[in-house]
Amino acid sequence: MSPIDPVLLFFILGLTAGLLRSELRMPAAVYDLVSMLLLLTIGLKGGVELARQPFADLALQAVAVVAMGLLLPLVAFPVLRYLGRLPRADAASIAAHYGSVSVATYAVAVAYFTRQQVPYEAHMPFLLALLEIPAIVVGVLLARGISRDMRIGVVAHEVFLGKSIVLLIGGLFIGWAAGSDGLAPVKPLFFDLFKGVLALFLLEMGIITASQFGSLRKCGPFLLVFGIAMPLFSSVVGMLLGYALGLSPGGVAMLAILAASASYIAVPAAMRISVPQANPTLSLAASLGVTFPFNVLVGIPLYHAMTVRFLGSG
Amino acid sequence: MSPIDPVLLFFILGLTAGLLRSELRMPAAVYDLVSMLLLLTIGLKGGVELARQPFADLALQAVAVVAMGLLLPLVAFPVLRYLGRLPRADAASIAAHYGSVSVATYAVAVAYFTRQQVPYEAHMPFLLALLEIPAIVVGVLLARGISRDMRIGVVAHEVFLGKSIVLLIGGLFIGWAAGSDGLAPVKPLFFDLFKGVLALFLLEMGIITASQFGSLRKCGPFLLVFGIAMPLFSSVVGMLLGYALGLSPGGVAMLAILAASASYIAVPAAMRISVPQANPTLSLAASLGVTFPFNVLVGIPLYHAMTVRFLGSG
Amino acid sequence: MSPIDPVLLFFILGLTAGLLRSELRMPAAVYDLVSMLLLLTIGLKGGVELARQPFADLALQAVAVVAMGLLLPLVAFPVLRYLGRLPRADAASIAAHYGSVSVATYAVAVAYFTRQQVPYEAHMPFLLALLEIPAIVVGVLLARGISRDMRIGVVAHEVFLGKSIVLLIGGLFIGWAAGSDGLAPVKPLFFDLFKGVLALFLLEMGIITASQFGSLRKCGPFLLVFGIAMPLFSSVVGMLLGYALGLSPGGVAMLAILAASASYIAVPAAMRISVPQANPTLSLAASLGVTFPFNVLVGIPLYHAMTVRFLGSG
Amino acid sequence: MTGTPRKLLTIVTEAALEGLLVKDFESLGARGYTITDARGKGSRGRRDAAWDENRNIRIEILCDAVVAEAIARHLEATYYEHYGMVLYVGEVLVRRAEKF
Amino acid sequence: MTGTPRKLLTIVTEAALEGLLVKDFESLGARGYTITDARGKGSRGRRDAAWDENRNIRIEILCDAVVAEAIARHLEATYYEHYGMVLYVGEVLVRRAEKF
Amino acid sequence: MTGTPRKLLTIVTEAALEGLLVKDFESLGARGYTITDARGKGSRGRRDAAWDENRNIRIEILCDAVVAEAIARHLEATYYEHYGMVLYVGEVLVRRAEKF
Ligand SMILES: Nc1ncnc2c1ncn2[C@@H]1O[C@H](COP(=O)(O)O)[C@@H](O)[C@H]1O
Ligand SMILES: Nc1ncnc2c1ncn2[C@@H]1O[C@H](COP(=O)(O)O)[C@@H](O)[C@H]1O
Ligand SMILES: Nc1ncnc2c1ncn2[C@@H]1O[C@H](COP(=O)(O)O)[C@@H](O)[C@H]1O
Ligand code: NA
Ligand code: NA
Ligand code: NA
Repeated sequence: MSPIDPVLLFFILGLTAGLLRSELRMPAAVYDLVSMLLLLTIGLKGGVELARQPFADLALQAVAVVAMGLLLPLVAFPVLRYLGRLPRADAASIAAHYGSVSVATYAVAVAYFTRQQVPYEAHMPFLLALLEIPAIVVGVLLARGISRDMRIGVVAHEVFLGKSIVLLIGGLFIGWAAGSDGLAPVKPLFFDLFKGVLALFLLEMGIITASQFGSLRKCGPFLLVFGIAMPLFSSVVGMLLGYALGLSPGGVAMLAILAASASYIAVPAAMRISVPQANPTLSLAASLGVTFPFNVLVGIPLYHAMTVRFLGSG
Repeated sequence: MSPIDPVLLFFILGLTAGLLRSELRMPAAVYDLVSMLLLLTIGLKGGVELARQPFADLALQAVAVVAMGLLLPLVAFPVLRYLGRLPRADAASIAAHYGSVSVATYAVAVAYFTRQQVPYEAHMPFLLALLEIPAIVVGVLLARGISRDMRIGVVAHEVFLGKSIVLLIGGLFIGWAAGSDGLAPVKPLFFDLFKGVLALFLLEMGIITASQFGSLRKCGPFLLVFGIAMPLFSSVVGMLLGYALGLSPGGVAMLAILAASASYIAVPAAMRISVPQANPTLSLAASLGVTFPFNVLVGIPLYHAMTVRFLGSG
Repeated sequence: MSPIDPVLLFFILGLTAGLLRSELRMPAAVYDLVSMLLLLTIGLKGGVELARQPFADLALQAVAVVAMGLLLPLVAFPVLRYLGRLPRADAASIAAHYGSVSVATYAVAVAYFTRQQVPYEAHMPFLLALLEIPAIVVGVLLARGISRDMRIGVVAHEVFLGKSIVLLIGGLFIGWAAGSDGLAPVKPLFFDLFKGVLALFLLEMGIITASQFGSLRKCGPFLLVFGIAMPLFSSVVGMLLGYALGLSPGGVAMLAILAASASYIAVPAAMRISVPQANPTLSLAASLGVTFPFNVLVGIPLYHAMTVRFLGSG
Repeated sequence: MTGTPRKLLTIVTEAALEGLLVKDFESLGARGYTITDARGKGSRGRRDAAWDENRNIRIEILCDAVVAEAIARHLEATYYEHYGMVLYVGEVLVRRAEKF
Repeated sequence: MTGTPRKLLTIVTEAALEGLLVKDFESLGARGYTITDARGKGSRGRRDAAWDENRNIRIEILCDAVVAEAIARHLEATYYEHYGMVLYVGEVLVRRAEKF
Repeated sequence: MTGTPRKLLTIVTEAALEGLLVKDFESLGARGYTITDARGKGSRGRRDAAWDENRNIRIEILCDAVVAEAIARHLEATYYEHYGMVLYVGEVLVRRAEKF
């Protein structure tokens, strides 16, 4: 087996093409298709498993991860505000990005765990969907002092009915309702092609990541350090929570990865509408330019190794 | 097995997202791709079978369904004109929609029959292609009195060389020429992914259907009733014709479904050019807003049950 | 087995639709997706094999095909300039098209060889990638006398970092790094769907080819003759070179096909920037309107038969 | 900028008409046109879905006043009543005016 | 061409605002609008990637001077400071002026 | 609407030139641009197929008269002869004129 997952090679190809200023670019419609497929697949896979879980377990896990989603931005905010000397709106917005999750990072982790044959709780996408939202609420509240015009209805609409949440929750629902056998006829598209579609997606993510490096340079070293230190911290929080919830080793590592990941789809969209003062360049440079490549190239195996060691010693 | 086909869950997801005014929307290019794939697949499947049918049988069936395609709009027109008090052009246009067929409804029926393991004449797409056109001719003739500028050449071009007909007939031709073995190398794309592609298509169809509900409200109750009563009537016509043609039970039910379905691609395009006075909002509200969801959610199993009962008693 | 490959039937469908002026057209985003998939797949397949080849063999073959890529336009140029009486820039540009290669022609040849179960050197895409570029350099140099503003940097960027080269070389690299087993998870998308994707691509190529027939009529008979005679000549050069390199019979035929193919993606893009005086209508009418359909419909089996006969007698 | 005045006629209408309109323009004397895909809203409701029947196009034609008038009149007579269509004209300066 | 003068207000801004803006336009008196997808560059950098957060839209509104002024003022007050946005107004002639 | 007059330069040309033109605009003093994908017809025939070499783009640049003149002259000298290209200028009013 090659030392590196081929889907990551596609990410590296995109990154290289972007850095070399190749004209390679995925049409917006294709990017939309590919992300639709990923979100639906992840939802479907999680939904199938959801039906098999006892309700009490689910409810406990749900409350716990929502609490984590509320906590992480509260930790990140003062660091960004006082250590990073960022304006309040920017600190709040970036904190929200890091309290939420990245579906793409989760997808790469799924590919990694499949390759390593590490089992994990298959209803993880349910927790993923839950984790997307609380940090947005905290972020908006943290920025509130300066936001004159709250437009709560608009923000709630943007958050709960944004593309990514609808597809993820819709997929969960369909998977739950149809069950594994029911999904059989749509598996060739959603399940068999999953890794290939992820490869295409990561190709474009590489190009997008490369385009963030320019703005990263202007942002100074603080965001670079934060973009690596914060996920390291969050992964420990996620790992401890997974352990406390009694998840399997794979599940503990997966929750560490979710905690460590930073949103770059749902949160930016919500922040743009609800905290317009926040400069999207800063948060995207950190989450897309630093944390995403760090997590997919280094973080996922690292958090996994850390969990194995922790559980071994624990 | 879950009680509802998963592809219908995608339709319901789209419908829900649309009604909640989610920003979920499929890019036009993706919609085009997905409908291209569906049309080609349906054509290919039918074409393979076409080669195996005795020519005399085919010719008889062809004449019979064309006659049905000419008859149905002639029945619908007076109902729309005098009962519904619609302007002549609108009555003619809606009649043409209901005399023609819906490829998406047929695709859902294929998924349903596969799930229920009901066999049917596999050259059905040939009849589907034939049924698309006669109703358009009748519709144009019915509206003629008011159409000053016939542009027959333009309309014929629009009808016979429109995207959907070319892909359907092209697929039939390729399937016929290549045969089942010849198609083997393209099966992974066109055949294995069929249900998944149909799921994506129905997701967008749900969104489109939801957008028709608004205009439906303005149109009043007549179209709502017509949009359900007309397919019920047509399904009986289709069923009797299928029986008279000596089709298998599955084939009889399939012809009932084809008869009951209302066009929303080929006919609207042709009517827009040839009967411009007709208001497309009316015909689409009926065919997309009422008949399509009715047929895929209720009609298909209903027409099937009706056929089983009729043939059992017959 | 049907006498004609089904992917060619898609080409013929597109050609027919185009000649009948059907409104059938693939959205640009879908065309981009389909060509991305083809280029990546061809690259991946070749890359896997590359790792298995001894370096010395590869180096020798690389030098030989580059030499052929430099030679062919030098043969074509005087013919175009003096026999065809074309302006210098046009002669240089067309010569570059015919010295380079067509990935689509190669893809059709792969489908043909798979069907005929003819084995060939699987690292052929490596030679394909190498062959794209040298003819461009020769073309630019041949036209140079009139080009005031060379913009060498821009041209080099366009050539080496254009979409098609980046995807082909990127695919080669990923295939080489991941190996056959490593690629297993992405095979359903890139390998299983290959023929289906090629079918879609050829459908659009048929439409594009039909649109070239108009300009071909204006260009006069010289280009028509050249568009068939030149690939016949090149195929003999390619065949002899493959024989001299000691390739397998399939490999010899494949090199004949590569030599005979004329670029219509990488070279037009490069010529447009570096030799703006050249009229793109002429070169595309020849390479797309004559040589591409000739090669896929007649040339591939012809060059294969010629090779079999030559090697049999040799 | 120096240049010759010409009319810039812009038409926003249903995508289904593209084929017909393009033929009309040529016969009415337009030397070219530029089309982009669009969505929008007007008196005939929202037109912004993915499917064919609900797409708009936005057409621009650079031409002289006579051709602009001819095209506008023709479109008014032929399509205005039954199709979603908006049409307006602005003044622009062009170089190489003989081209338009 | 003969016609009635109207304003053509063009706005280039972030795609994320489409939903909000469309509601604003209606409440401010616009009778319609036309939107095309766009990419570009301005004071807030390049906006040309495939992903949602980096797409632009180009909006056109035909209206009278009063509505144009109202929309321009509202956009300035609400979005100018924090969003990539460019806005300009031209003069055009329309037929059937009562429509705008 | 009140505002400062500026030029709106519109260019319709081959998509293959996008990369080159964008560099030119910056060096000639444009502070921004907006691009949409387009298709069309002109003296060099129809340009409306799916493939790269046959796509058009439509570029808009808001700028002052000096920059508009400079860009127009440069494009005429460099591209007019050999590329499909149409270029025209209109007058518009902008707010925050210092931006352009
Ligand atoms: N006031 C307006 N400003 C800009 N575009 C408009 C306006 N009214 C209508 N449109 C465009 O023209 C199309 C057809 O308009 P209508 O015929 O009014 O439905 C709409 O879908 C819009 O794209
Ligand atoms: N001078 C300009 N000319 C044309 N379009 C512009 C100009 N400046 C900005 N734009 C467009 O407006 C968007 C937002 O501009 P900005 O707020 O300056 O970043 C850009 O992404 C461009 O699409
Ligand atoms: N008269 C015109 N009105 C609007 N657009 C035009 C016109 N002439 C040309 N164009 C556009 O400019 C492109 C290049 O024009 P040309 O250089 O004349 O081939 C065409 O493909 C059209 O998109
Ligand atoms: Na996180
Ligand atoms: Na019917
Ligand atoms: Na060649």
